[in-house]
Amino acid sequence: MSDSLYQEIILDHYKNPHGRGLREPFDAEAHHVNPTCGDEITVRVATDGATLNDLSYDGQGCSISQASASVLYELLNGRRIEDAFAVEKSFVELMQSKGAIEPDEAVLGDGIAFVGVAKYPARIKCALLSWMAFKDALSRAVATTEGGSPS
Amino acid sequence: MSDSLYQEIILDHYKNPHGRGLREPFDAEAHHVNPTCGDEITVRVATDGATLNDLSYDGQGCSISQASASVLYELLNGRRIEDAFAVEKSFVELMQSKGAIEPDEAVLGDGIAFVGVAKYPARIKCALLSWMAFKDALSRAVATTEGGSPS
Amino acid sequence: MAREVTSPLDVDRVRKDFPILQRRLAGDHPLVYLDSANTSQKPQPVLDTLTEHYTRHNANVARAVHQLGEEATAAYEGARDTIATFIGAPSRDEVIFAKNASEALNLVANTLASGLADDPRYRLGPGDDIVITEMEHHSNIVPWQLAAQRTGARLRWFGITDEGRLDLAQLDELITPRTKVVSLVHQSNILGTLNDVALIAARAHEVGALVLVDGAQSVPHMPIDVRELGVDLLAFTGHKMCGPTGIGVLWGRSEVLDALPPFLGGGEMIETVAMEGSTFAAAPHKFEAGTPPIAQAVGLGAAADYLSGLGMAHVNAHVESITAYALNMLADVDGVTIIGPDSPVDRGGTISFTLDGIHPHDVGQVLDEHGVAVRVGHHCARPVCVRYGIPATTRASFYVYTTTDDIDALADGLERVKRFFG
Amino acid sequence: MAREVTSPLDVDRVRKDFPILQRRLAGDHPLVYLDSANTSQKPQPVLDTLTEHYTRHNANVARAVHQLGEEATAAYEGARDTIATFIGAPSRDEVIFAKNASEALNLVANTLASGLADDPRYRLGPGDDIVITEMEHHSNIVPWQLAAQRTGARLRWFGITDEGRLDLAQLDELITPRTKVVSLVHQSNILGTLNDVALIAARAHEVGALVLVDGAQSVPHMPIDVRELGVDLLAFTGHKMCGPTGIGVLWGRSEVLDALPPFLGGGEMIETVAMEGSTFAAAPHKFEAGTPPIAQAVGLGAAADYLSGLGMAHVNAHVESITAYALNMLADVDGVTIIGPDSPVDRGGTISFTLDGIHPHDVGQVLDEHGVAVRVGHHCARPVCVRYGIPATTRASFYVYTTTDDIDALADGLERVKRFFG
Ligand SMILES: Cc1ncc(COP(=O)(O)O)c(C=O)c1O
Ligand SMILES: Cc1ncc(COP(=O)(O)O)c(C=O)c1O
Repeated sequence: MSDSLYQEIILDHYKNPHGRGLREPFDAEAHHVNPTCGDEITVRVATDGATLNDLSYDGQGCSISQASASVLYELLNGRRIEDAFAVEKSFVELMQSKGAIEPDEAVLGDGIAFVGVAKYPARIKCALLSWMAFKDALSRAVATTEGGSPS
Repeated sequence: MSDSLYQEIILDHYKNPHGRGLREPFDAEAHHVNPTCGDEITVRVATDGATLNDLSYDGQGCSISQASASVLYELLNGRRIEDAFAVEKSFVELMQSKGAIEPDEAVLGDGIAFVGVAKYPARIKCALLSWMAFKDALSRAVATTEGGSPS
Repeated sequence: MAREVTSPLDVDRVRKDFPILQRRLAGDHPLVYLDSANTSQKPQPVLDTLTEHYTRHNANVARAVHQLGEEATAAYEGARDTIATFIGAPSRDEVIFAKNASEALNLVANTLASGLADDPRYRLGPGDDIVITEMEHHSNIVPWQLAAQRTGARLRWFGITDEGRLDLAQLDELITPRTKVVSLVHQSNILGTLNDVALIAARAHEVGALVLVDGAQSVPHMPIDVRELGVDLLAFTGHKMCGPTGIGVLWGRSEVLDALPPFLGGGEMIETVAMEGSTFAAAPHKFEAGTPPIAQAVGLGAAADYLSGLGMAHVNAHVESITAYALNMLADVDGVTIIGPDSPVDRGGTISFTLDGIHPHDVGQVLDEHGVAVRVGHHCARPVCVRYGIPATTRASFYVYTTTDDIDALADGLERVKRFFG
Repeated sequence: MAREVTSPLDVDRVRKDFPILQRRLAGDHPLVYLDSANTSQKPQPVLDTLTEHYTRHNANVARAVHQLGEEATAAYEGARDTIATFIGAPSRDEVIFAKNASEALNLVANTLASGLADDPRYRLGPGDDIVITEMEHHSNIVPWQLAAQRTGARLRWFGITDEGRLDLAQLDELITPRTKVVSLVHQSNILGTLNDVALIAARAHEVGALVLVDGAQSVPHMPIDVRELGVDLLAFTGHKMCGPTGIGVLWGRSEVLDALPPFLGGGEMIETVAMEGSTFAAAPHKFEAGTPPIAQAVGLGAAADYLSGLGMAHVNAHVESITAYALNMLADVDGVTIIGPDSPVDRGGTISFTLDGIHPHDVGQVLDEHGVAVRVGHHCARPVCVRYGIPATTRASFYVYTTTDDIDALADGLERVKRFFG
C-alpha cells in the first residue's frame, strides 16, 4: 500500500533522520512554516562563500517534510554553493512536475523517492518546506559573505 | 387575452382618468416613486379634519398605477376621513391577498378590478403607489389639523 | 468491539438519498466520508431542485415582469420563507442570503466598522471592545482583527480550558460596558464543543452589546430557534447542511438590520440611484447587492426541507449517538488523545484527536488510502492548536448518513496507520 | 418582412443544448427569451458538470488530503485555469472567484477605500478623484459613492451624448493627475453601447490612475484578451455567460492584486492566524475568504468551455447579425424610439426602446402574455433614464440561442401591445 507516496526510502529517512539538530557556528538561519498544517522547520547554513560547510536543521511535521529535510542534508552538506543551488532547483522542478518528470538519480540521490509526492498537491508543500528554508538561508548567507562582512 | 390583469375597468380608468391634475388649496402633499420602474405620483389632500374635501393627483406610470390613482379619486374624494382610511386599508389588503380575497364591491367599487393584479407580484407596487402616497398625505394633514395649526 | 447505538433515523434509507456514497475510490475502496464538518454531501432532492430550477425556471429575480422571472423570484423568495421557518425567525425579512458564512460574518464586522451607521451603537471606534473567543473559526477572527485595525476598537477574547470548554470565569470582566459586540461560535468546528450562548448573550445584553453567533456547525445539526437562542444575529452556511456551495445566511433582528448601514453596493440593494447619491432598500435587500446566488438559495431551501423531513431533533439524536459510539471506539485506540470534550455531553459530532508520534497529515493520508476521508490540519482554528501546543489534529465529523461501520473503519484505519509508521 | 441574416452559428443545434427553450408557458406559448442581458440560459453540459461534481467529487477545497478533496480542488483550480485562458490572463493567480460581478466591483472599491494598503497609490483619500460614467450599472456606481463617502475622495463621471455614446470631449479635464481610479463599463447593459476602453485606459495610465472595467456584458459576448484591453482590472459574472448563478470573477494584474489589502477575512485567505494578528495569503486566495462557490466555479469553467467550443468570434458575429436584424425590424414598428445607438456599429446585442404613450411595464406585460420575455424598467442604470428624461425602457437582449423568429415575435407582439392600449 501507499506505494506512490510513502516510498521505503522516505520512511527510512523519516524514522532515522540524517544530520538533524541545530549546530553552531552558522552564517544564516531561516524559519519556515506551512500554515495549512503547522509544519515548521529551521535551517542553518555555514559557508565560506564557496562551500556549504554545514547545513543543520530542526523542526516538526509530517513524514514527508521530515524525510525531505533529512534528504536535503544528505545531498547538500559539504557541497559547493553552485552545486547546492543546482540540486535545489532540480528538486523544486521535480516537485512541481505533477509526476511528469523522470528524476535523475545522479543529481537527486534519495530525492528521487519524492517523485510520487508530486502527484499529491496537498503534500508538495510538505516536501518543499525545508528546501525553501534552505534556499532562503543560503541566499542570505551568500549575500552577506559577498557583501564582505561575514558574521 | 390579458384577462386577469388588464380588466376592462382598468383600461377605462387608464384611458379616461378621473380627477387628474393637481389642485389648490391643499393641506398636505406626498410624492412617491417606485424605484424599480420609475413610476411617480404626487397626491394632494384638502381636509377640515372630518371630510376629504379634495383629493388631487398627477404622475406618470403604467396603466395599473394610473388607473389605480383614478379609482382612488373616484372612491374617496368627498368622503369622511374614517371612511377614507377604511377603504384604503381594504384596498391594501386586497392587493396583498395574492388573489385569495373575494373583494367587496360595496366597499371598493371599481377597485375590485384590481383583484387580478394581486397575482402579479411585480405589479402590486404599481397598484399601491397612489394609495400609499394618499395615506401619507392624509395622515399628515390629519396630524396637522389635530395639532391645531392648519396650513 | 460492537457497541449498540439507537438512532431515530433509518440510516440505510437516508444513505440511498446521497448518490456520492455509492462512489468507489482508488483501490476500489468504498467511500467512508467522515468530513461533514468541512462540507456535507448533497441528497438527490437538492440536486433535483437545482436541475429543475435551471431547466424550467431560470431567470433573474426581482426585476422581471415575465413568467420565468416571476417563477424564479417566487422560488428565491420562497427559499427565504423556508429558511425563516427553519430557524424560527419572526420575519422573513430578517433572512439575508450571502455567499457563505464567512461573508455573513464579514457583513456584520464591516458594517459596524464602516462608521456609516446613524446610531452610534452600531459604530465601532476607539474605546470600544469587540469580544470573541479563542475557539473561533478564522472567519470569525480575521474580520474582527481587520475591524479593530480600521476603527481603533480593541479585540478581546475568552480563553479555553484544558477540557476544551470556554473559560467563563472572567465573564463579567471580559464583557463590560465598553463591549459593543460579542461574536462567538455556537459549536466549535475543531473541538466539537457546544457553547452556552444564552448565558453569554444575557451578559452581553446587560451591557448593551450586540451578540452575533456563528452557527455554521450548529444549524446543520440541531433544531435552532433564534428567539430561544436570544441573540441578535446568526450566521450559517448552506454547504454544511446538505445545500449547495455558494450560499450562506445571515439572520438578524429587524431592529438591528435596520440600523446597520449597507454592506456592498449595487443592483437590488438600492431604493433610488442618482449620480449625486443613492438611497437604499430595506432589509433584506439592502444587504443583497447584485444578482444573488439564486439557484443556490433555492437549493438551500430544498436542503432545509430535506432536513425538516428527517426532523432536526432526529438529526441531532442520530449524530449524538454516533458521537458517543465514536468517542468510545477512539478511547480504545492506543495513542489517541481527544482534543476537546471527551464525553458526549454538550458537544457535537466533530471529534479532533492526535495519534502519538504520528503527524496528522500522515494519519489522514494513510486513512485516505483505505477510503476513509477525514480532515487534518488546524481546521481554520489555528489558535486552538496553539492553545494545546500541537501543530494540527486529525478530525472525524459525522452527519445524517454516518454509520457505526464508518466509525469502525476509522478505528481499523488508525491501527493500520500505527503499524505503517510504527 | 423577412431580411436575411448570416450567422456562423448553427442556431438550431445550439438551441437543442438549452433545455429551458423547450418550455411551454401559460397559454401554451413557446418561450421567446429576449432577456439574456439580465441572465442567460444554461446549456446541458453546464448542468451535467454541476450534477457530476455534486454526485462524484463534492468536498471542500484546499484543505483536504483525501481523494474527494483533491478532486474537488483540482476541479476548482482547473476552472481558474480555464477562465484565465478564456480572458487571456498572463497568470492563473490573477483570477479571483467572487459571487457575482457586483462583489468583484465592490472588492476593488472597498480595498482602495479601506486605507489599509501600504502603497499610497492604492489608498483613496481627500484630494483624490474617482472617475466613472453616467452609463454605469448601479453596481459600478454605488460602491464608488460609498467609497467617496468613506474616504473624502471626489466622484466624477463622463456624460452621455444624445446618440448614447460616452461624451469624451472632456477626457483630459475629467481624468487628471488627481484621478486615482477610473472604473467604466465595457458594454452598457441598457444602451448596448460598446465603449472605447483602450482610449480611456491610455489616458488614465498617462496620469497614473488604475483602470477597472465592468465586463459583465462584454465578456459573455466577444473574445476578450485582457492584455489587449490594456486595463488593470476586469470584473464579470458567470450567470450571463451560460454559467450558474452565484459566481463572478475579478481579474487583476498581479502587481495590482499584490498591492491591494485583503477584502473579506476568514478561512483560506490567511497565511497564519494568531489571536494577536494575522498574515495573509497571496492572490488569488487573499481575496477568497471562506468556502468558495466551488461547484459554481466548476460550472463556470464548463460554461467557458462551451462558449469556446462555439467560438467567441462566432458568438459575437451571431449576436451582431441578430442585432442588425432587430434594429431593422424595430425601425419598422411605428412609435418605437431606440434609446442608445440605433445602428449596429460599436454596440452589443441589447436594445432598449420606448413605445409612444405606452409605459414599458405595460409593454412587457402584454408581450409576456404572448410568451415574449423582455425586461422593463431602469435596468439598474437609472441615471441613463434620467439623462433621457424617461422613467424606464423596454429592453430586448440576445445571445447564442436567439433566432430571427424570436425578433419577429417581438415585432408582432409590439403591434399587439399598440392595438391593446390604442
Ligand atoms: C453592466 C453590468 N454590470 C454589473 C452587473 C452586475 O452583475 P451581477 O448582478 O451578476 O453582480 C450587471 C448585471 O446585472 C451588468 O449588466
Ligand atoms: C464554525 C465555522 N464558522 C465559519 C465557517 C465558515 O463557513 P464558510 O466556509 O462556508 O464561509 C466554518 C466552516 O468552514 C465553520 O466551521
